[in-house]
Amino acid sequence: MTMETHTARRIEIIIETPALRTLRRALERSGVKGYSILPIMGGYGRTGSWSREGEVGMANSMVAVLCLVAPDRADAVLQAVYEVVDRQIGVVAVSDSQVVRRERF
Amino acid sequence: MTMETHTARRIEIIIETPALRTLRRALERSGVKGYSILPIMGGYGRTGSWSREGEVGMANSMVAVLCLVAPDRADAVLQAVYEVVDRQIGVVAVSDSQVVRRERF
Amino acid sequence: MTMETHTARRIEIIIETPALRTLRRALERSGVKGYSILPIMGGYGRTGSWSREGEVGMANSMVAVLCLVAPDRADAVLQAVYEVVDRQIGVVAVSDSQVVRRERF
Amino acid sequence: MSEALALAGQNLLSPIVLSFALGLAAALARAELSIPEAMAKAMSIYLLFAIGLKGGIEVASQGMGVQIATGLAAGFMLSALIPLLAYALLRLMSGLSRVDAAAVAGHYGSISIVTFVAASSLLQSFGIDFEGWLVAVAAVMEAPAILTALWLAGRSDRTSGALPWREIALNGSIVLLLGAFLIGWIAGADGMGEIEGFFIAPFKGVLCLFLLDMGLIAGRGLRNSAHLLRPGLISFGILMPMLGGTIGILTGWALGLSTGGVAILGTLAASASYIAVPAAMRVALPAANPGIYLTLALGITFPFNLAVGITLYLMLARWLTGG
Amino acid sequence: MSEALALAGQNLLSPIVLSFALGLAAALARAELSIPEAMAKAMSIYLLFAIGLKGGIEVASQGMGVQIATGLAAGFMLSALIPLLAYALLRLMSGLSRVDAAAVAGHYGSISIVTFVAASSLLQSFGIDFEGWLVAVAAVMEAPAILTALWLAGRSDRTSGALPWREIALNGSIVLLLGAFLIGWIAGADGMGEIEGFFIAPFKGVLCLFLLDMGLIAGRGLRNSAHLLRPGLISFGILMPMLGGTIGILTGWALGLSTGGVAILGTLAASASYIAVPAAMRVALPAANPGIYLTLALGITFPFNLAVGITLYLMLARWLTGG
Amino acid sequence: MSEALALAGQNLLSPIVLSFALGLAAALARAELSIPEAMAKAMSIYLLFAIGLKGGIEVASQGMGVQIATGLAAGFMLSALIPLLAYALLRLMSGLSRVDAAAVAGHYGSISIVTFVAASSLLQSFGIDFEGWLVAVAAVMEAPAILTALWLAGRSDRTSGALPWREIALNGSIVLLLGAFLIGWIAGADGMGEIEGFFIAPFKGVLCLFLLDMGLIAGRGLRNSAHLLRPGLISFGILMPMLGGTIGILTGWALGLSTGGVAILGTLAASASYIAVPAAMRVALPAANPGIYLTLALGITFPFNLAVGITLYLMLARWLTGG
Ligand SMILES: Nc1ncnc2c1ncn2[C@@H]1O[C@H](COP(=O)(O)O)[C@@H](O)[C@H]1O
Ligand SMILES: Nc1ncnc2c1ncn2[C@@H]1O[C@H](COP(=O)(O)O)[C@@H](O)[C@H]1O
Ligand SMILES: Nc1ncnc2c1ncn2[C@@H]1O[C@H](COP(=O)(O)O)[C@@H](O)[C@H]1O
Ligand code: NA
Ligand code: NA
Ligand code: NA
Repeated sequence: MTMETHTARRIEIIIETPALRTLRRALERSGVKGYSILPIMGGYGRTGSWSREGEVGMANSMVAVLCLVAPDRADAVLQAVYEVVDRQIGVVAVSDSQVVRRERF
Repeated sequence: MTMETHTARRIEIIIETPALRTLRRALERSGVKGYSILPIMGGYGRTGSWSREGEVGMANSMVAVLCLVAPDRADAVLQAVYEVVDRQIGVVAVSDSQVVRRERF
Repeated sequence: MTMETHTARRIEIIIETPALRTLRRALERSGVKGYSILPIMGGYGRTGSWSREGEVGMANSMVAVLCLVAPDRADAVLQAVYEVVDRQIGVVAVSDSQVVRRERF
Repeated sequence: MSEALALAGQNLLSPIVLSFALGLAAALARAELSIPEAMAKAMSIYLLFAIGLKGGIEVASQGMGVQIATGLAAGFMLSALIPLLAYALLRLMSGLSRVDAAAVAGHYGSISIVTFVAASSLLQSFGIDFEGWLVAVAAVMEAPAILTALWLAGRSDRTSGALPWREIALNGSIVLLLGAFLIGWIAGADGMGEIEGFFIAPFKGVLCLFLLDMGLIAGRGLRNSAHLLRPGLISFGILMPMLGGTIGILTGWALGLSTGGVAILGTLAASASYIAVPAAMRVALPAANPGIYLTLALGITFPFNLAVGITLYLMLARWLTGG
Repeated sequence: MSEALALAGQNLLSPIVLSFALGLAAALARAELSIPEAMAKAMSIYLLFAIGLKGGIEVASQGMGVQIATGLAAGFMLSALIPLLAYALLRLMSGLSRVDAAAVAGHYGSISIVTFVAASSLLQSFGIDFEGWLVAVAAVMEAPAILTALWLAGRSDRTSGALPWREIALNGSIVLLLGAFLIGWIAGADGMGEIEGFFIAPFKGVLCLFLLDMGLIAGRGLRNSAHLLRPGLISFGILMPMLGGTIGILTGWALGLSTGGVAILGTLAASASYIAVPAAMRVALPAANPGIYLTLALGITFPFNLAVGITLYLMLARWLTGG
Repeated sequence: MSEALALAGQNLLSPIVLSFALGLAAALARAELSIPEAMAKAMSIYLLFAIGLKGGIEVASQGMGVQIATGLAAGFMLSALIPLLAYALLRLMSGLSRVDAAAVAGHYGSISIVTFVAASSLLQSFGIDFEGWLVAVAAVMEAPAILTALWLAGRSDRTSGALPWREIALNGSIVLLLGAFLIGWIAGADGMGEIEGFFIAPFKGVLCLFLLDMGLIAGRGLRNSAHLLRPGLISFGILMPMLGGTIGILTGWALGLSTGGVAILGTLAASASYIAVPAAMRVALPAANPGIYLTLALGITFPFNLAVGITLYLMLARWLTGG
């Protein structure tokens, strides 16, 4: 069984947890069919280091949102993402990957 | 020290935790030399949103499996992966990346 | 709002947690502007399987470090990374992706 | 009757039930409240271990009783057979497809440990004892229903190879319950003295926080999947535990259990799994919709049992046994 | 005076304050010590639930008192108005930009629950009671300050659409505090008997480990962001809680609260939020620097209140009320 | 002799040892049971803090005793020198390479806190006291063995630059043990009254769940790496703790410790690190195989000490001291 593959944009967004809800709303409105949220344990950037360890609140933590989206829908999604991330400190990286079951992206 | 790099397929699989064991078995049989499992905190898809928070069981959570594999072994691995994922709700994305120490993939 | 995008190297490093501190120092000295650390729950490799579950120490766990870096800085960063990873069991994968706000990478 | 109402009222206003209600309300109001996954799992491990220990300690002092072998066999049969009734009812009452109905049926044959724990806590506050070895019966009732569900769904041979039998038979709850039961039995009341400060005194308080979490999860499930629950399905979620509970109570009575034991076996039969069976169904029957079986078990049947069912089963058990 | 010094010394050498000092020292020395995030959150949930319950139980036995309505209103006003004073002081004393000053001001209008818990624990060790419904006042004081901060920052309409109002009003601490308060009130002292083994006996011990964690976090913040705290800002971090505390104490006295109640209201007014407000500011005022507001609240004001402030507020409350 | 057997039997059937056995059996049977990482870490933090506190409280009431300085020095020497013996034995008994033997040797010079906790719990159930400051000795014994191991491995200068000295000296266990010891000492028995409900009463129960987890981890390690453990290595894993234990006991006896103190120092010397040293070896000696050192320490020596060793050390200590 070799399955037919299709190109999809792989959008990876790193954003502060407090802004996640806003980002999710934007993504869902922009027409993505799915996304996954991965925890980040800590990191380093212009504003110094941070770590999730021992934190009670969410102000000091970031998450990664991974979204695979069909090329024809990618521009709308990216625009929605940039609008949110623009106000926040997040990072967005886009690349290409191959997926099966095109109808799911 | 500039190390020689080689192309490897980067296979990323998002799958329900209960099916992880089946996927691991399939991957190991298909000849991968290694893979890593990353937690997913929550997400959104055709079946709605989910979150790992407060969950006691694993029925409602997904994980991401990341597998870097040499190009000549990639087809066999992907076929094994598709066979498992086909029955589940998972997502598979494949792209290329550069690795060192070719013998490890 | 379509934002201008730039190519960045996406460097992904899988390394034992005890060596993370050494890697972080190397990354920061090599001039990266930021990186994020993602937890890994478990995995499989030449040395068998491992899992984070129930572990008290960190000797048996690995993490993934994700670093987006501008192409002109990538070689220096990779060299620093290889020097650390060379002594450890980690894996490094490099690919290209598109980012906005070039000054942040 | 007025005593029964008092009992029901006392249960409804207990911190345990109120904590569940708080979680449910918070989730339905989309409050920004959540319990870390590791904390939820830690509480669940604690409760399983503590309830297993208690059962073992009781057996160490009371002895096993002659009914244990028949009790275990009865538990196995209840778990294996109740799904047949559930399946028939579902096909009658709800428009569920064969595979969805089979998956749901499997949940009702198996058990919910936290319902068991809540029932034992209610019994304890009335000073009613029950047979310690019912903990082992609970463990035995976890898995057989899964087999029946698969048989009902008519699963093909190809996929059944993927079914993780070992994981089902040796799943965490079963191992913890039986393991702690054995430890309690071996160590006995003497050996336990030193660990009571952890496994007895804080038990009900932990149960409160755990039920808060269950309320949050149940509310989240209802918010996401309420649209999947047609009226027929909701009626099933309330009718089925009463039927299963009655069958369990009659079985316990036939076995000659104590009043408390009858009520507990009724509760086990009435309760629906929300940990072990859903995980098995995800792999074994991926075509079944988790939104249906999870939401029905956790969003309808669990709250019903907690708020009303357990009290009913206890009253029925009392009436039958004259206890 | 010597009694006051004894009080201060006793507080400084209590396991609670020493645990915080240990965490702080460990973090400043870059020790390899950390508390898992899930454990920190679990302790926080436990403390909120327990303090809410206690408040509710007290109200169930003492009754609500007539001051509750004015008390809630006063809490709301304190939270909404204190930021104005804080903002004015900040513009005077520190070189902070408008948006940074507004964000910091918001933190000082809102409250820190763990400071409240530490104060209640100190009161308890002196056998001083306080009005149980102050728990509800604490919940009411969480959010209004956020509004004032946004108004001070002069936020434009475009971005305010993104502000998660529901999440602020229904954030985890508010829901847990008020929910547990209601449960304690409904269940009353009787219903609570069974869960005391979890919510009362281990309370102070959990508080120790939680303060160890707070020390670690505060120390980490100071290490990362000490360079952002100019002398003027540090002075503000110590002066402001004394001013806020005094205002709170006078308000409590005017309301006719008990000695303990006056001290608690003073502590609430003196304390600065480090959970709810920072999260809101990240979204609502992303241009404000979190390094400033988090480090000031957690690295300066919280330790000051814990080590010195609470004792001061209690002495002032005693002097005012003659208690 | 019959008393000794009774002691051994009582230990083997204690809930603590049985919990470890349950975890081990579950892991070897590949049961689907696991403890969340955050829960395991939380329990470990709790146990370290509690044992440190207890030591400090004892010192506050008993005074330090004159032996503390020599005791600390002796602990340092035991940790630094035992690896030499271990290394020589390994080169004799097992076919391990130089670097693997050095890494393993380092583990046996250092200590396992949970073995210490289990020993103190056994002593307590017999009503045998020990010197509170042995907690500080335990902390001192964590790190020196690492230096010896590196010296034995003949590490080159280039890589040693990478060794995280600060992290080793200020690792979590050392900081928690010493910090809690100081808190206990400063606050004394009075200050502790209020936190006993958390740090004393539930202690043994938490230890049970923690040992369940240790059993799971040990069993997982054995399953993955049993093939690395040749007979010579397994013999070493049992012989070495008896040798180290004897050396520790003789040292304690020479220092004039109490019976309990002698048994504890023996246990420390006999135990092998499974947290601090493995992490250091991963960085400092990446060429050493973790499958060997982790499995030997956790899968062979830890269970041996728990089930048999500690009882032996106590009996030897009694015989020597006549206690
Ligand atoms: N180039 C980058 N690659 C990966 N993660 C980054 C990068 N830059 C920033 N981040 C993440 O975003 C957080 C905030 O970044 P900053 O605003 O630069 O302090 C960092 O702590 C990292 O977790
Ligand atoms: N396009 C996608 N990109 C990333 N994750 C996805 C995507 N589609 C689905 N997922 C993940 O898979 C889960 C189940 O998807 P679904 O079966 O579509 O509900 C989602 O909740 C996400 O966690
Ligand atoms: N090809 C790979 N792809 C992804 N992760 C890997 C790969 N190889 C190794 N790893 C990770 O690195 C760990 C150690 O690998 P090894 O040294 O081969 O045992 C594994 O358990 C995985 O978590
Ligand atoms: Na059932
Ligand atoms: Na305030
Ligand atoms: Na040792």
